[in-house]
Amino acid sequence: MTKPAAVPKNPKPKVAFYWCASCGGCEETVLDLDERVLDVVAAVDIVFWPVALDFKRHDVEALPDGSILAAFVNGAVRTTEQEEMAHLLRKKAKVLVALGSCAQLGGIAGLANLSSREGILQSSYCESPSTVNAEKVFPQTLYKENGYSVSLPGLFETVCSLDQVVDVDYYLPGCPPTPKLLWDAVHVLLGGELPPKGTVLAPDRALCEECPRKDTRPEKLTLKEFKRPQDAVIDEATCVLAQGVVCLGPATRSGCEALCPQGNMPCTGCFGPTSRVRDYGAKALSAISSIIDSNDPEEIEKIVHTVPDPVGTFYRYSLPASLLRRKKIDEALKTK
Amino acid sequence: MAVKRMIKYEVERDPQFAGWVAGVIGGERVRNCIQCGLCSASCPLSPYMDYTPRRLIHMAREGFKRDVLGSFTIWLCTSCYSCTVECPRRIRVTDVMYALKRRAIEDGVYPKRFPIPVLASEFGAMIRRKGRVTESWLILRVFLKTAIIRLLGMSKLGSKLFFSGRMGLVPESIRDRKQLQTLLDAVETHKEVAA
Amino acid sequence: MKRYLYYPGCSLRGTGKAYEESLLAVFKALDVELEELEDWNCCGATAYMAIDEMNAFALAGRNLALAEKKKLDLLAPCSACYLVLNKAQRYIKEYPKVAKLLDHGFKAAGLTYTGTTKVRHPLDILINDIGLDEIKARVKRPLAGLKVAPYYGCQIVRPYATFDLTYYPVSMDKLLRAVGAEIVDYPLKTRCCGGSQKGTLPEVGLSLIHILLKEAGRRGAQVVSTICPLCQFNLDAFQDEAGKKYGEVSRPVVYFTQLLGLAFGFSAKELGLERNIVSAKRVLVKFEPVAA
Amino acid sequence: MDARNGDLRIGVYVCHCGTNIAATVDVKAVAEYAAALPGVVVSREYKYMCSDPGQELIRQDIVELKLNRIVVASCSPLLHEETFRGAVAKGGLNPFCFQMVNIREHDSWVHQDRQRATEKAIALVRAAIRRVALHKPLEKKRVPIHPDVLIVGGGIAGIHAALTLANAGKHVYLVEREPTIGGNMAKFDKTFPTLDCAACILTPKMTAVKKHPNITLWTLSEVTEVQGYVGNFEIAVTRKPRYINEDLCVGCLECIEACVYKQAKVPDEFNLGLGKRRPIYISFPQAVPQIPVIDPETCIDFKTGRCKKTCIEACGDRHAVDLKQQPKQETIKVGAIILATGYQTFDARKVPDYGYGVYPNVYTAPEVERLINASGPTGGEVILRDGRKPQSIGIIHCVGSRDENTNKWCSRVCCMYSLKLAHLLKERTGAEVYNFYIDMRAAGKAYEEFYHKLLEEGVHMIRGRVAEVTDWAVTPEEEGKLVMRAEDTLISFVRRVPVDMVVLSVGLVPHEDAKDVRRLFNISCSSEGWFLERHPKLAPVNTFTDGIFIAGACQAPKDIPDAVGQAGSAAAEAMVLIDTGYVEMEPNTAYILEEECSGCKTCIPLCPYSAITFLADKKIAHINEVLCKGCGTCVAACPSGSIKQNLFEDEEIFEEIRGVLANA
Amino acid sequence: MSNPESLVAIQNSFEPKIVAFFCNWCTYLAADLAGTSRIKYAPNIRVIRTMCSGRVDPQFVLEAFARGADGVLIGGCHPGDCHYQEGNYKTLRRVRMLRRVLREMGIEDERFRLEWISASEAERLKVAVNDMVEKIRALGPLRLEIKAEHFPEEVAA
Repeated sequence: MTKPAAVPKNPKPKVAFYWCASCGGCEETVLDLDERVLDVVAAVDIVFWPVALDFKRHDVEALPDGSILAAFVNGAVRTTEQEEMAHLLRKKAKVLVALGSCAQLGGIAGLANLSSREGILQSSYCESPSTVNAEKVFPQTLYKENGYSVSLPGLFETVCSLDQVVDVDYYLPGCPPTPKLLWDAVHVLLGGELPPKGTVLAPDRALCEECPRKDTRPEKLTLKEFKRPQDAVIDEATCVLAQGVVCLGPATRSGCEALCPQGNMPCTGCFGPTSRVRDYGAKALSAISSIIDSNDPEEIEKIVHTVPDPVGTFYRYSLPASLLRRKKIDEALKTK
Repeated sequence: MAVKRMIKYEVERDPQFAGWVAGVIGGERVRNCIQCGLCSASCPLSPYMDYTPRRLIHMAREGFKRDVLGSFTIWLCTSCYSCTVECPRRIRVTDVMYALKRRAIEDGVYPKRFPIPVLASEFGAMIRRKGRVTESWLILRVFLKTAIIRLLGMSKLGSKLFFSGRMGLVPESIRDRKQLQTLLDAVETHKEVAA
Repeated sequence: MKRYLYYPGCSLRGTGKAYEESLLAVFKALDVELEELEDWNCCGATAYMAIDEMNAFALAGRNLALAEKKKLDLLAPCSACYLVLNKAQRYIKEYPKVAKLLDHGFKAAGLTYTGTTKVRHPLDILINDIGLDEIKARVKRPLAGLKVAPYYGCQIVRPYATFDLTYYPVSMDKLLRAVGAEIVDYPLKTRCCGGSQKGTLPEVGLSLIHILLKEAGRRGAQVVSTICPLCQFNLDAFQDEAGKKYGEVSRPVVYFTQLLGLAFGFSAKELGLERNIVSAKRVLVKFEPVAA
Repeated sequence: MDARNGDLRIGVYVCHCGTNIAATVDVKAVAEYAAALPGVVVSREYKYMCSDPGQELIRQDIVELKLNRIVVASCSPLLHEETFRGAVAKGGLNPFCFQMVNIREHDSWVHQDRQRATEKAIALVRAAIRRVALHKPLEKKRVPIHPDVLIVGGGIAGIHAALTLANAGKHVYLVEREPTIGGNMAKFDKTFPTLDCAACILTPKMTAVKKHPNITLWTLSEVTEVQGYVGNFEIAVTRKPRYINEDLCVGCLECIEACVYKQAKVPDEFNLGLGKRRPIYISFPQAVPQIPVIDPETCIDFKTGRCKKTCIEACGDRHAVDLKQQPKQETIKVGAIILATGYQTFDARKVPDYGYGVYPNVYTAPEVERLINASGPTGGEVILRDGRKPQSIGIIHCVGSRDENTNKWCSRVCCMYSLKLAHLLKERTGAEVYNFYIDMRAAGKAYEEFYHKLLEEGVHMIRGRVAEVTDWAVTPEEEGKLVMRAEDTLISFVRRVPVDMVVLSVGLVPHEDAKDVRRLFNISCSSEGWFLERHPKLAPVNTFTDGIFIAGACQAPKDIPDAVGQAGSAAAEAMVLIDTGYVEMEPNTAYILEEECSGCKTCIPLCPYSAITFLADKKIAHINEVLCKGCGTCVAACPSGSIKQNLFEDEEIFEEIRGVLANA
Repeated sequence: MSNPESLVAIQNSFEPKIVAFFCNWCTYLAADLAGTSRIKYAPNIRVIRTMCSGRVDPQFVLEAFARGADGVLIGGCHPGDCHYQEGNYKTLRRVRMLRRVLREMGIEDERFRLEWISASEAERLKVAVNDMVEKIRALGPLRLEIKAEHFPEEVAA
């Protein structure tokens, strides 16, 4: 039950943002605060934000340890550079916040754990249809010419969530987190009344709780077939899962206010599991396959196959944070 | 009347032989025998055997090697598989009989001029050479080796068979004799390696 | 059109010639194509097992391997062949040491065998693949009034066949009934004929032959129908001798395919009936086609 | 409170079980290993943990060392979990602060390598220590027991159990599917080894059942539905129409005489087809209830609707005959159930070598029982189907027994009943009697002596299994006879024995529908199909389903004394249950964290007992603790981890997994 | 480790660790029966008892693999025989889906088995366990645990 030390009110607290392996959507969340972003800027001193401000790494290095109130890091960790930056920000910040699914769970980038590093390089630099690379040149981590050397960060075999690399204090879930959650989080941090370490700063019930379609799910729902959203005409008012479309709302932490169902799409689980679940995908899989409407092994097998990509479906955002974390490496190599 | 010692002493038992019987293909269940005698009762040849199959199985699993291999019983088995099918303990009696025949030939304890082992070995030799069996030649060779007198008595039947076209005199053979011999030799070599 | 690989075995080229002739005729009449397994070798029969078990499996194995390449079921009409091929196939699966050893052999001989060859008996094919209705449809002169003792012998249903009952097979009964014959109750139908014992221990073989023929007669059979070349040979060739020793037992012994052939309208000559030692003419003449 | 807290005080006890465990597992090494694990205060090994001193050891340690968690590594929890929970409770600790480790059935008895068996024991103990740290005190719930008992099957076992319970003042429902109770025993003539008349000893008990105020007897009835649990079963019984109103019939049997069928023409089931009956009939003279039954399959009125209905006429004013009678459903509540559904005999047609169904003079033993029974189809005279009296008779033992091609087991009664039939047949016919047996099994009070008596009587005893029964002759003496061929293994000859009559001593097999009955009552069967007892020695009449007991040959082949003994035992067990007045339910129920449930309803269709409902006001799921049976299926399915299960919490199981895998 | 002989040695000394989840009413009892019948089988399984195979949360299976198990065996009552009527069908549904996930994650089918073993089928239990042990022995260790532990050292070349 250790809490990070309370934050002094004056002078203006320092805040940092960093971007690891991610799409950048989480940075958008900051901008999506609209005019409230001005309140944030007024309240804090942003000392590092590569996407928006021209601070360099050495500027951060120059800060005393622990001098940053909060560092918000989004994105998974998959290169040596990201790992170094995670360590650096950990050292300089009192509170390290994993911002968004990738930092929290590994995110979509984490699906790279289904391949090996070799496989990824091969496919990116040789096999992808738009690539011409007859000499099979691969990125080098170190390149020397005329006595100068240029280095590139190395690529890990396995994509990690942030907390697999450094100690993380809080998590802001979502792909991306909603502005409201971010706003609330900033308030909490500035307010000084800090929740227990490790808290996910979102409600701990599953999404159905706040889904407007909740009441339309029948009490005894069982399914003969699972559909993908593109293959179904989804009725706008009724429970998406009840229409046979795999919706992971029951397994997913709430807090997004059911944005996807509100947009007539199923929940794909970006907010990750509740605090009582260790492996999001396993639980989602368990719930979804439990309601298969058959006791016949062959029919079950058929129905199970109506989910064309179980790992991609159940672990879309959480493969690196799952119990297995990645595909067995030798197997991953074999398939390449 | 000559008196024969019937008692058996423990030294006459060959436990290794007992173990060997339980280890041959088809012999894995001999220890399951409950001595019900169904093998003997269902055997069409048991009326002529010196030891009934049931007795032989028990003698074998107890290791009375000399008596078992010297028995007439194993040579009377015609492989009709009645015992194997009927056995309430699923013992493959026929396979055990085969194994005992082989062991007897190996150990050289079979009745030398008795026609069955001769038939078997002549048969084997012919196949090794030609890949097929020409029945007329086989019978001729067996009789030549065992009972010339009887062969003469059979000449009437022989001629009947010949004239009805059932006795081919041209020896049959396969085309790829080399392949067959390579196959048999390879099995033979590895058998020795495995042993 | 149904196709099978045909494995005659040594006997159908020797004493059992009539079996082959009648079998080929019957299958042809039923539009079944038989392709002889190229360069087949002797199955090893029962004798070889007594000399060298592994080589016996190897002999059978070569045939199975040759057949597997053709991807057709292998028809083995001779009981001994049927049993030995089936047994080899089973034991290769059941005993890893057999499989391992044969693997060495197959490799050396440039053969491959994965265990898929199905060994079939004509009875099995006629009953299960072709069917009684089809057979009834081909009958030209039903064997009405002919009383037959169906004699299966030992090695067909024992111990590896699954197409009929082990204790009391009925497939041949059904076939012969389908072509109009009358089947007598014959509890000795799977009793051993003595196999090669007639040659080796005449008195033993003769008594077995005698009881089989005597009981067939006592139950009113005019003819004994067999499915095995060795059974046919024993019961036919030594009938005279058995009769002299244990009492008169005159009964023609024919192959079931010869009876089917007659019903389908083939002549005695086409079916090899003239090769019998004990002539079947007296009994069967009325079913023969009138000479053109 | 868990392993990460300082106040954890675990006691570990490793049992030798004499040499049962100690011979294969290094018990000392296991105890020493456990002693070094975090939280463990004391770790001991002891010869017999389940003994009084063993239990006392636990109690004392709890008191003196202030232990708050106990692990016992010994046998299967199915055997002694209750024992040790009791010992833990005696020490003043909640009995659920305890975990048992099975290092006997799952370890020492199934492995041979001492080192690896010890490693396994260590892993299992380590897992239990890690698990028990998370255990919470729990309370067992008490549920009152309904005092009535259902007995299924009205053979001698069911009858005896019913009378025992009824005499003790319990109300019993006895359900029998045949028209009369009595079962197989009612068909026997004499019983071995005393040769007293079966009817004389059975029929008084049958009548007592009918008369007993505490017994509700339903014949022609079958249980069709079983709901509930120990102490509170709800049973649906379907009563097939008898077409005679039982309340109105006085048992004068005049209707039978009046039937338009002057001659009995229908093969009589009770006499196994050896006799004939009319469409309206009574199974046998002493049938209970003494009420005729109409067989709609053969009654002319049912078939054509144009019968003169002379039966109704004969019944007159009593109006007991009711051709319009319909099946009736009864629903009852009972606290305990005794299954006494018995056996059937092996179908001799499955051994075609013996010619049953082919040769008319081959009989099964039950047929011969009827044949020699004074109230049987021939009035007790042994006459063959062809009218002859047999001069020689062969009896084949073990037909459908001791044979991997049919049934592996020894049917236990055939040796004795074969000897009994041999005696009776010899006595009635004076024939030469040959008994073909494999081994003589006469282990029972006065059984061996009975065998000796038979030997003295000059019955041939041939030790050998018969290969075949045929009608073909080798010698002139065999002509026209049935010839039995067997090896006389004591002489080592194969013998051919010609006889006039063959008796097949068929074995006992489970009822064809035993599997359906088992499913209906949710109990287990052995792989042979016999109902499975909870423990072969210590709980032979209990099943794994609490409140359901088994008696008689439905559990395994049994003779009459054993069936009666077991029936008494089952009755006593049922009585103990009822007189306790309540049952304690395992507290392993599932429960919902109300604050956490999102109301997704995933769990609701998964519960087979409808224990989960959706609370409309709170919009969350709710588990009815009384209906929950504790399977945990909903727990595994709950996608947000909001359903938990007492005794099987996620964390407890996770710790167990980590414990068995952690490197030593 | 490049020396093939040492690899062979490791392969031979490798003893698969198998975590087994047995339901209380069928497979756990079968294991008890194997004990009372003194049927011998490979000592590689560690049994965890659940009331029903339906209690086996897929998380348990993954946890076992992640913690170093080379195989996971789930034992339940035969279809139609579940003590809780239908729990085993739910197990079957989950297992079929989970198997596909495991496959994609490179975990061979032989390492994850669902067996229906009734209370009386001690022999079947023996066969299933021995067979599983042998098949996994042939595959070699899974070594997921090692991977997880050694992760931080795994850096790009």
